Amino acid sequence: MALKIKDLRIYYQTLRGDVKAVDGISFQVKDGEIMGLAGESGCGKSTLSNALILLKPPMKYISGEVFLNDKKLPIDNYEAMRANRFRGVSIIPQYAMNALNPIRKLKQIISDLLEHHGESFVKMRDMIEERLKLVELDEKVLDLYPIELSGGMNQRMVMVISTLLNPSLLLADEITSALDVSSQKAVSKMIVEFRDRKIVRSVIFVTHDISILYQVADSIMIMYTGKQVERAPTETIVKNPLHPYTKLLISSLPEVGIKYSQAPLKGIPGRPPELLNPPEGCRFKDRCPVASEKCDEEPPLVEIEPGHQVACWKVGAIDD
Amino acid sequence: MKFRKSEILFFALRNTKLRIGVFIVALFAFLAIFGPYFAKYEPQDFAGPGYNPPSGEYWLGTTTFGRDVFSQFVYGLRSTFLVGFVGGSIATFIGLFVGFLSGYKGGLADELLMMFTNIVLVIPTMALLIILAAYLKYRGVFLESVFIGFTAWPWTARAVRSQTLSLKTREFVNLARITGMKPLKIIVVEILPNMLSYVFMVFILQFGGAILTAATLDFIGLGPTQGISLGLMMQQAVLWNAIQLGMWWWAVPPGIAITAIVGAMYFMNTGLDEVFNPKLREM
Amino acid sequence: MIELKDITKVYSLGAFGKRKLTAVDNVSFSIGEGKIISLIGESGSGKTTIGKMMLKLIPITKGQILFQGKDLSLFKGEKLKEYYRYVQGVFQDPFSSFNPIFKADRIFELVKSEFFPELTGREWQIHVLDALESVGLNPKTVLNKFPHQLSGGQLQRMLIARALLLDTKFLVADEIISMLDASTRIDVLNILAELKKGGLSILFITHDLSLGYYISDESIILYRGSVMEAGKTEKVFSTPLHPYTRMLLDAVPRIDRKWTTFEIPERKAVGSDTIGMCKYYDRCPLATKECEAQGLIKVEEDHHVACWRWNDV
Amino acid sequence: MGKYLKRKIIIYLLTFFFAVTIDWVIPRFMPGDPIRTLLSRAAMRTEAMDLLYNYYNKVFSLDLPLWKQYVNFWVSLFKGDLGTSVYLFPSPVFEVIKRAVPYDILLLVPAILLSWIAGNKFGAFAARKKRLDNTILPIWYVITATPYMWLGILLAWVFGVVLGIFPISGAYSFSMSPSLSWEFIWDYLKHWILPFGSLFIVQLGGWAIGMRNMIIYELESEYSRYMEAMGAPAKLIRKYAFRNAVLPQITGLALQLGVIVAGALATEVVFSYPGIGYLLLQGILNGDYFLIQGCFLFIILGVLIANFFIDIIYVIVDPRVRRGMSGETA
Repeated sequence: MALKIKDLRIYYQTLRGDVKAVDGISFQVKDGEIMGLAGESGCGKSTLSNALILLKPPMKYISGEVFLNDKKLPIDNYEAMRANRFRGVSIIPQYAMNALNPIRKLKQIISDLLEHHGESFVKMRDMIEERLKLVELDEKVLDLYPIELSGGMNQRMVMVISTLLNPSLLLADEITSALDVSSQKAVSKMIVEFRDRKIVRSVIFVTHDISILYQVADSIMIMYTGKQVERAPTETIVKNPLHPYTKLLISSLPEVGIKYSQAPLKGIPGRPPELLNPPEGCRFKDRCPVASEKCDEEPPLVEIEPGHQVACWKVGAIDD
Repeated sequence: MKFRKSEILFFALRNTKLRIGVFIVALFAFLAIFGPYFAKYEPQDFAGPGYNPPSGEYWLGTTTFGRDVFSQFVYGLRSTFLVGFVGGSIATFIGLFVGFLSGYKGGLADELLMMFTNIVLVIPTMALLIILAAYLKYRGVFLESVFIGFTAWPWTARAVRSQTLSLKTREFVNLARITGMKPLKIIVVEILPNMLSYVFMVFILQFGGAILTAATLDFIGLGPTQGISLGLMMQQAVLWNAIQLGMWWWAVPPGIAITAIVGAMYFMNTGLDEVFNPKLREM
Repeated sequence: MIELKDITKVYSLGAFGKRKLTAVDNVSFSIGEGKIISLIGESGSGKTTIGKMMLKLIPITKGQILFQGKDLSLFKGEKLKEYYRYVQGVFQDPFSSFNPIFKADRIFELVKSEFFPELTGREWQIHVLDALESVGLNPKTVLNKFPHQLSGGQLQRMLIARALLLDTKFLVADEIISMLDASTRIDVLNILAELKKGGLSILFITHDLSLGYYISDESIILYRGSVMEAGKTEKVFSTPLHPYTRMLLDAVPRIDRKWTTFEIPERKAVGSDTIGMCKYYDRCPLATKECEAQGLIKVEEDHHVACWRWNDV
Repeated sequence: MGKYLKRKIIIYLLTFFFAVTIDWVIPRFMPGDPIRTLLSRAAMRTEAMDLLYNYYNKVFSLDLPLWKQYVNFWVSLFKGDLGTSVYLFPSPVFEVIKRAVPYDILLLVPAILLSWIAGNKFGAFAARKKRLDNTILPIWYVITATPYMWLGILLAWVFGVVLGIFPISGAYSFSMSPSLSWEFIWDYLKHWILPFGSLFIVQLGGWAIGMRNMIIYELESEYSRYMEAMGAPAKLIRKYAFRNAVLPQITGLALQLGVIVAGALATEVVFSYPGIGYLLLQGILNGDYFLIQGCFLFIILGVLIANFFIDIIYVIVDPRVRRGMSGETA
């Protein structure tokens, strides 16, 4: 099992108190698996992925354990975590287009980053050039400054750098959000290729876009206000979702072939609750069409069938 | 984020740097306003024997010519605050005007204004003031402040311009335009309110800068021909060898006042920066 | 209603505008009453530039825009204000559309003070409540709040409501749902579709083909400033004729069909501006030496394509 | 890069032109007869007065058409003819200033460069720890708020009068004359150290604050965060941030030159140091217009040349400018 997380809680410290951004999350990612992590903005998906590599204030570790390749990952210990970053866990951040110091040559940046993990740019040069080809960059870019590359090229450069040490877990944080369809496809292809070539062992692909996940992910976990509501293989989540939230979310997605004049879609009414003082019980109950008193109690995450977990008292209660 | 205004007030009251800065400035402002009422002599009066160290009669001693240093000091403080306020206001205002115009209009107007700004920026302010001051027969503190204001604006213009450029790309400016609002109104109603905190900080820096410039100007003999100022006091002290004669009470207090006021201003500025900019706040 | 005639936009970059960049290249189309037209393209296709030119936010380099038969360049000063009485826009970023230091409902106040200074507060209040109702907002939840207290979806709806306060006949909707959460975006789209029934014409700018399909009557596919394909939405989507349109359609992530291949023609940072050649030349799998720049060819009623080999496909 | 420098050079030429024009315009367009104004303020003996009146008349040549006066002004400027000093009559102003300039250069260049370097190092160091930062920051603020001349006065009083270690007046002892002997150099250095010290210390505070603010900003940046996520040690991240933070400090140096020069003028006055500042004070006290004018032009020229050097350095260290990506504008 590449990644195993048990009851992880990460809060954000603010003046008015702790925002419970990740509130008791447990899941596993298998070797060779691309897990999609989806949810609306503010659901905690980015906090979760960032906490796995760089947990620092205002993020606060509350509880939980993380195991990578059956070894405990000291995410709450900034210094002990250092050796695990890059080699164990790596990230393609949301801000990848600005992640490289604009006034350092790319080869300088790479060589500095590698050096502190006991590797050498010169020795790895062949491999780096090979990886550059994989993301369709010319090897000449190594002699350029990040400012001389476009945003998209910078992002691909970061994809190469982040995976140079063949990390066990790669976190891809909203990497397709700012792109148009053709670039989305190109970037998705690269992630799948990283996995297929065993450059990375497993991937957590964070996005709000379920239709991208349908293309690339093996399984999908849906988060809502700091909690996981459903986790299942991709086909199941998209074709047979069980949680009311997942159902509504999927059914609100427009596709080519659906027109308003023929079949108008519906969104989910209301807004997610504030995470400063989330309501007791199920956090979706206020927006849920099938909520009842039972939902004032927090629904446990139940395994309905192998690999399919849902946190809802009413599983199966609404019909399509 | 919900309680934005009260949050800023909360941080403002809690910020130590801001509190210390305001306290020091207020202390000297108090002295400048009420000090002259306590002074027993006019600043240029011959109050008594010269070379007197501080005593109950002459709180800060007397000069070589027997003038009362305390009287000079409190009246000088007034000039200092006047220079800071007038010079700082003028520089801030011109800087804002040029910066907004240049940033909002863009194009050729921007090119020309920035070229002019850069020219004024490179010419040492002091050199310009030297030439101007050398030809004026009578100079008062007020006129000096105006000169300082007219030469100190370029960095503000540049800073305001770049802020305007970034605000201009925000959609609410476009929204104001398709509401049929005129450029000047958009600047005043939409852009300026967003920069009030910044403008306030600029004013504080210009205030302090004007005080320092005036002190230097006075010191090299280009200060007011009438009236007294802290810079003039220092100039007199040096000219009449106060240092060699060990008359520290003459040479030291004016410098302490300037350093404390300007330093406190800078301190306030950093404090405000922390209040307005959440990234810099101490948790 | 509104018509674009050979619109070109050239940006001047660098010091004293020495570098030129053609963002929009000879684009013509028109939008009839009560129609929604989708303007679809990748980033850098010039779609936003066209929207901004129609709102007179940036000047046109060449060509003409006619609104109800009148040349847009004639609208100046008070006349321009009259133009904005009928032509309005909603932009991509809801949070940036509101001045963060004022309450969100100030956008309504500004409309009143600029266009309806004669109305009393109470009369105006009725208008505002009406407008909010037609975009499905509860006045209690959105009035008297700061922008950061509202969601992106609520803000975008308020902006649509703002346009309704005027006698808006034509609305430019520039990527208005791309920054919204999946659960709320569809509701905003539905509002646009409802307003269209009331006679509003809309230019719907998007890079998301499925959204374009969902809502629009006609679609225009834009690539690097030029129209590649245009026509009735159903025709463009069901029988795409331009290789570029087909590539885009294949790249759309769908939840009913997986990508058959991950391959995609690479996009160069700077396209081959070989003079006189088709703009899609360097990425096109079917390109031949004869692929010169091509005007729109009418293939059938309501379907035009800028590719001379459309029939070979 | 060529474009960047070309643009700068145009600005500098325009600036010089502008400055010289101001220098020409002001006496002519001030109310009253400029020559009378000047003479009335020149403190001197009557026999010199007549001589001077004729001289001024010739130089100002107010009877010529304005454009001709203006052209003549430029012509004599290019000949190095800056007029004759009243205060040191009848030495040509050019000669007087030429004698003063070396003292300025030897005082200013080390003070500016060393304080810049030290300020950047200290500033970056202090920003490392919140506690350290909070204790040191107030000190920087007090230092940078100090008027140059007042620090000079304090240093002179403490080291010159109270402790009596250093001389507090002139560039060398009266008994000496400039030569390249060890004895002279030692004497020179003893006179040099206090003016240098006051210039060095005041500037140090400003640079340290500037670096502190910039490096804190850089350490918050996204590239720093990415390096952190990749497990880079704090030392490397700081090294990267420092390099980025230094760039605006270089620009800042160019912007500050004018203020520094003003401070240097005042400092020279405190220590009766025979540089341009001291000359200027004498010129002002004695109503020596040509001397003032000459000092003005020299100061501007010096600042422009220094600005140009800084620009060249900037082009070398910032790839954005070097590779023709805008970066710093104008």
